[in-house]
Amino acid sequence: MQSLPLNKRMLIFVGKYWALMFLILETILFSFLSHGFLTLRGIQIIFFFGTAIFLLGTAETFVIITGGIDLSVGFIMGFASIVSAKIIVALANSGVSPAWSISIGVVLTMLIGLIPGYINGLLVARLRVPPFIATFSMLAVTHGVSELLIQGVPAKNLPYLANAIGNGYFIYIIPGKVVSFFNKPTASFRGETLLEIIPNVVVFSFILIGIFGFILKRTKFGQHTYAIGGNVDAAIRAGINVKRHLTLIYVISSFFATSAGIIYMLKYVTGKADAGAGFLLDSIVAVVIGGASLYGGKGTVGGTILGCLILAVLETGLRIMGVSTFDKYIAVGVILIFAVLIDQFFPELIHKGD
Amino acid sequence: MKKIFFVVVALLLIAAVGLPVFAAGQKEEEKGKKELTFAFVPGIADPFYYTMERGIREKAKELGVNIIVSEYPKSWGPEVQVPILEATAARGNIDLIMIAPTSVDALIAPLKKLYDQGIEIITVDTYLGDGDYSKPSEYSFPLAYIGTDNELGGKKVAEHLAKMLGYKGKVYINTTNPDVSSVMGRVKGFKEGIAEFPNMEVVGVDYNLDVQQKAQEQTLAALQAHPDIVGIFGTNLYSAQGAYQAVVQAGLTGAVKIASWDATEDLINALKEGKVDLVLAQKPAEIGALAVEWGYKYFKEGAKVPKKVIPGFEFFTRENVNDPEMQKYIYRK
Amino acid sequence: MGYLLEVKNLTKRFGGLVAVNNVSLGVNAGEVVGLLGDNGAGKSTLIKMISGVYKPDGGKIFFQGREVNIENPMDALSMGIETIYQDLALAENLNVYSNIFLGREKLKKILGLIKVLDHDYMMQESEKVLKRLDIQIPSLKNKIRMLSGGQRQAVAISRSIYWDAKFLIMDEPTAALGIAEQKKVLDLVNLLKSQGIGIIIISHQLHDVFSVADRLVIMRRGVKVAERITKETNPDEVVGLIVGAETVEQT
Amino acid sequence: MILENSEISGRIDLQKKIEAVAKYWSLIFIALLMIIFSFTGKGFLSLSNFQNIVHLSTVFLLLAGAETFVIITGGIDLSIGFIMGFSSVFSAKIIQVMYSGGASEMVSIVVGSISGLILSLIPGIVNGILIAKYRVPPFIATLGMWGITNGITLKICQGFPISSLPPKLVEIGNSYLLYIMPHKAMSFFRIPPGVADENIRNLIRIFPSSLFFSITVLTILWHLLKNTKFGQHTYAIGGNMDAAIRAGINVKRHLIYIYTLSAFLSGLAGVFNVFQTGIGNFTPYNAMYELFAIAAVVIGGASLMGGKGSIIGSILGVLLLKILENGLQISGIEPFYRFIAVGIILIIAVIIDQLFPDLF
Repeated sequence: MQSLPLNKRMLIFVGKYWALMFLILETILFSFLSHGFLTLRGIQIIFFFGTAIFLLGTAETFVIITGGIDLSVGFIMGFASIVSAKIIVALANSGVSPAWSISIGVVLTMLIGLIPGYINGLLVARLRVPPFIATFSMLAVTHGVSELLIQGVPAKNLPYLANAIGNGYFIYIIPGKVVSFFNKPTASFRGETLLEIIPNVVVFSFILIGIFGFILKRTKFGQHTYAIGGNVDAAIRAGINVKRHLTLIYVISSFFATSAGIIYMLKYVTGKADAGAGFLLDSIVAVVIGGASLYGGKGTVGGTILGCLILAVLETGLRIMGVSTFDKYIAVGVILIFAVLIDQFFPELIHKGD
Repeated sequence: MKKIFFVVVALLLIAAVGLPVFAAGQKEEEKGKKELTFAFVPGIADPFYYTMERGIREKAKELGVNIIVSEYPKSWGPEVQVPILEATAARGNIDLIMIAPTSVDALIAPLKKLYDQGIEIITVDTYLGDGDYSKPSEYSFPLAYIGTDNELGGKKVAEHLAKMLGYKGKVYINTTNPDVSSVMGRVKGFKEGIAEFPNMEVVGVDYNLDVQQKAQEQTLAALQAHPDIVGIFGTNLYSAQGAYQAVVQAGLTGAVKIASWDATEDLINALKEGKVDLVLAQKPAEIGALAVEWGYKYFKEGAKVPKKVIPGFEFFTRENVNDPEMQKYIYRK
Repeated sequence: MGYLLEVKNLTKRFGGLVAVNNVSLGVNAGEVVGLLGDNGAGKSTLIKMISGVYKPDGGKIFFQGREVNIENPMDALSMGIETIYQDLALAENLNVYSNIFLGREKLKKILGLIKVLDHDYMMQESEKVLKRLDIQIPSLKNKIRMLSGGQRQAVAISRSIYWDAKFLIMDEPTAALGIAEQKKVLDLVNLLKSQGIGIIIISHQLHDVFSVADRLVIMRRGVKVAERITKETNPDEVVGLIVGAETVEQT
Repeated sequence: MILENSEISGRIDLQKKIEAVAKYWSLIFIALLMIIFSFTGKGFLSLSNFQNIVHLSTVFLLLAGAETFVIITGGIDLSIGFIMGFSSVFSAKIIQVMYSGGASEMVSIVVGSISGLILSLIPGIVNGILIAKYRVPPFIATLGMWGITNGITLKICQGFPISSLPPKLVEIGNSYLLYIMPHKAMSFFRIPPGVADENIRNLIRIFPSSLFFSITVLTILWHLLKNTKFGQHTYAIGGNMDAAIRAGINVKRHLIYIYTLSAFLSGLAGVFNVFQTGIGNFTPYNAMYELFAIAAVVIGGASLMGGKGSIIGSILGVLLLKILENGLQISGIEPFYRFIAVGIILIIAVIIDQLFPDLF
């Protein structure tokens, strides 16, 4: 047993940290080569529009660690955007103040949004329906119900306050003149430099993601999640209530999808059935890039966020640079496959490094 | 060995992503400072907007305006379009954005923000709010809306189709998606148009969500449920293509008249072959060109831009389809 | 009476198939009972009912003289009935001490209210129990995936020992092991027996069973067909009972 | 004792009956749907409507056939929808170039279709190599291929459907075996001469050529899966990969074949689509063909864990979904209910599968 030669150690390093290295390299490249990328604005664009896949990615992380998959998150997100919009509009129209309508609407939607997840959980855990099918059915059902609720036309006429929260920032600065919090300085005029720092929705998302990242990493609940993904039998025999745990996992997934839907409603002041449809695959891809395995037992919220950032930086960077749309599809496909190939080639090295 | 190979591949991949970036970056360095730069943000990847891009590029070349075309959104909706809009705007140095908003209200805030930064906005094809920017409102900030009068178009299609059918019989509408304002205008106009003829009736409206195969299935089902349908209106290219293919498949070519909106090559060929009877051609290239032209005039001459510019449309029929004059209205890149 | 664990008339059906039919047996403290039978004889089903994986369709289970109701694995574990399965039931993606504590993780509070896993404690305790059983594993932070078969078996045993097992069920504990490792496991069994633990051991390796078991229970087609004191029988008779030759002769 | 026996046998009889219902539930469901729709939908119960349904199902039957093989091995192929668009656009482009370059209709059609089919093998081979040799999870490998084929397709056609193809294409694609004009004329393969526009509604068409085509392909697939070593190995791999390896099956090569076959069938669907529509269609982003095919295969009794599934089951799955869709359309029910119905049917399918694990 000799100590590993230098090139082997380098390989271990690359294998373990390739995603982080990729993100750094990507960021460096784009900041040199695409104008306006490495600016306050460019970075905030990445995070602001990333919220959807950050949240859905976190949802998928929990599910994928247990060896499942949740295809319904995109349409649960749309469902939540519609339900919240409907409730808020109804309340606002009946004379409730915008602030109260929004608060009540958000809380109610958070509760209603758990239902599809609970059903998913029952189907998967109690009736042993494969997660792919259970959640795919839920995708179809939530899609149908959402469209019925709005009859195909996006819900609108939300109070202006929703817009102000969804597109608002924590801090506004007019250099040398005014600093204000939460509200845009009234003194600003068109064409003047106005620095907007830290979007509200990003803060909200990261608080949620942080809490659940902590739960996964540090608590008994998290430990059991990994155990179920690693070996269900072992988990059952160790006395873990696997059925209840799995049900909870799908409820958590639904909870994150609902949060994403509410953020959508605040950001775009509409409720739309397919609001999250386009983010589903991205979020699964991000989880996989982040080191999770679709066979279960592996993955972290941190890794997922890293994966999301790789995708978001790539998308935004290519967009700011103006690479053609068609080339982008190809690039994303290649990078995805490559990401998994690396994982396949370094497994033993990565584990030794643990 | 394999692992080293993969590291090499990794580096190559990064280089492959990087090189076009270099090229693009350098191009931008060369650009002069005093030229105008307009950006175009389409609504969805489809031939209508590709044709509009062509009109924009031709006019911009003529006037010496720089054009940035954003990524084409892969589906219809603010969640896809707004990130593209913001990323395009982040390139900086943009004087004017020509955009087809994918939502009448969701796009107000992001566009207003860009407007506040000093960028002018022209909405093309679709609009914000109710499309009337002349009265004071939170969405009255764009310079102009340039697009087809969809209701009028729908009405005209109804008149033409009614005439072909001898002002009697049942007609059916296949359309895309109830959340696209322009397309819903066409349906509304068409229904109003048909309502003027007492012996005519609209027997159904189906939404195909921009999937041609679905349009075909729906039309066949409609023909089955109402065997006496004599006319069909397809409100955009996917609807119209699906509808006429359904009629071809049902073997009813000629017995069922088809009016279609959007002049793709396929629909024009179908018109020539007798499978389609009427094609309304919007003028996407002209819409694009007008947007560039008005923007240019606004910046260079201080011209006052009309809040609404309606470029009109043309009808292709079997009689005029081969006219050399008409060929420019066919959608091409 | 007096048995540490006793089952009476246990029955389990799967659809039309009766996997375990009216089986009764008892095990004293500090006694090793070998459970023998051919494949499909119902051995595994029987022990799974004791360990709470299956719910019996009929019959009673007594533990420490009292009738008990074992609804799920947690019930069995909380009484001190531990099971080591043939497939070991370890989560391969977790490390050694996490597996020892799986399902019964030690928690600590941070900031006075949030309960989190106490990794240090679990690590130290695991080291202690491994030391007590004289088991060597390079690092307790290694994932199970990287351990050898014998090491895994050792982890599974130390896991049950740590939890103060009063009763231990071992399903084929030596099947996948090398000679040296087999001996080590049998030594462990004797060590546990001397500490007053009741043990049921299932094995196809008659040699192993004869070397550790005090009593033998033989099952065939879901029915208990014989019970023998190990010293009063021999492998040939037992094989005959397992395959059913004796009964054929009798009829 | 005797009483008990008869009780048991009665129970077994009942169980057998229930199992029979469970086994043929999709068939029973189809029958139920047909009865309901023939009351609610005017024109549902007619020859022409069923011919429409099977004609429009052709593409989906091929895609479901492709997915059946993949799912039996325990994999999944998300790229089929876009490989279909890829081959459709590619073959149409070649036909278009040759046709406008002066080649005869038939030559350009044949050359174009064949090259489209051959090209569609490439993404399949790549999928297979990634999955079999490099152990990339099928979900990821085929998702990557989804992006790549979509990008390439759009680059070729620049976002426009490929048109100006020979009119013969649509004639072949939409032809029927037999045309009958009541009391007047009858002809094979083409509309009888002299049928004027006004009378065309009375023309009876029997047996669409597309049905002939799909029956041929599906019979071959059925035979391949049911009666050959290849099919047997496919099940073996899905049932227990290790056992298959130990039994000496070259699993890697087999998996590469499976994904290539899947791509080939998707390519075939793409080429057929050109015949059906007369244009080269790229696959729209929100068409979700692959999810439809997977749903049909699962309704047909396959398990995503692998080892189970059949061509006939998948055919029934496709027909069930298509009849449902068609019936709801004809009955004038809002399309939104359709999504809900599909979801619920899927769940029924899987729960039945769970309750009766040894049926299919």
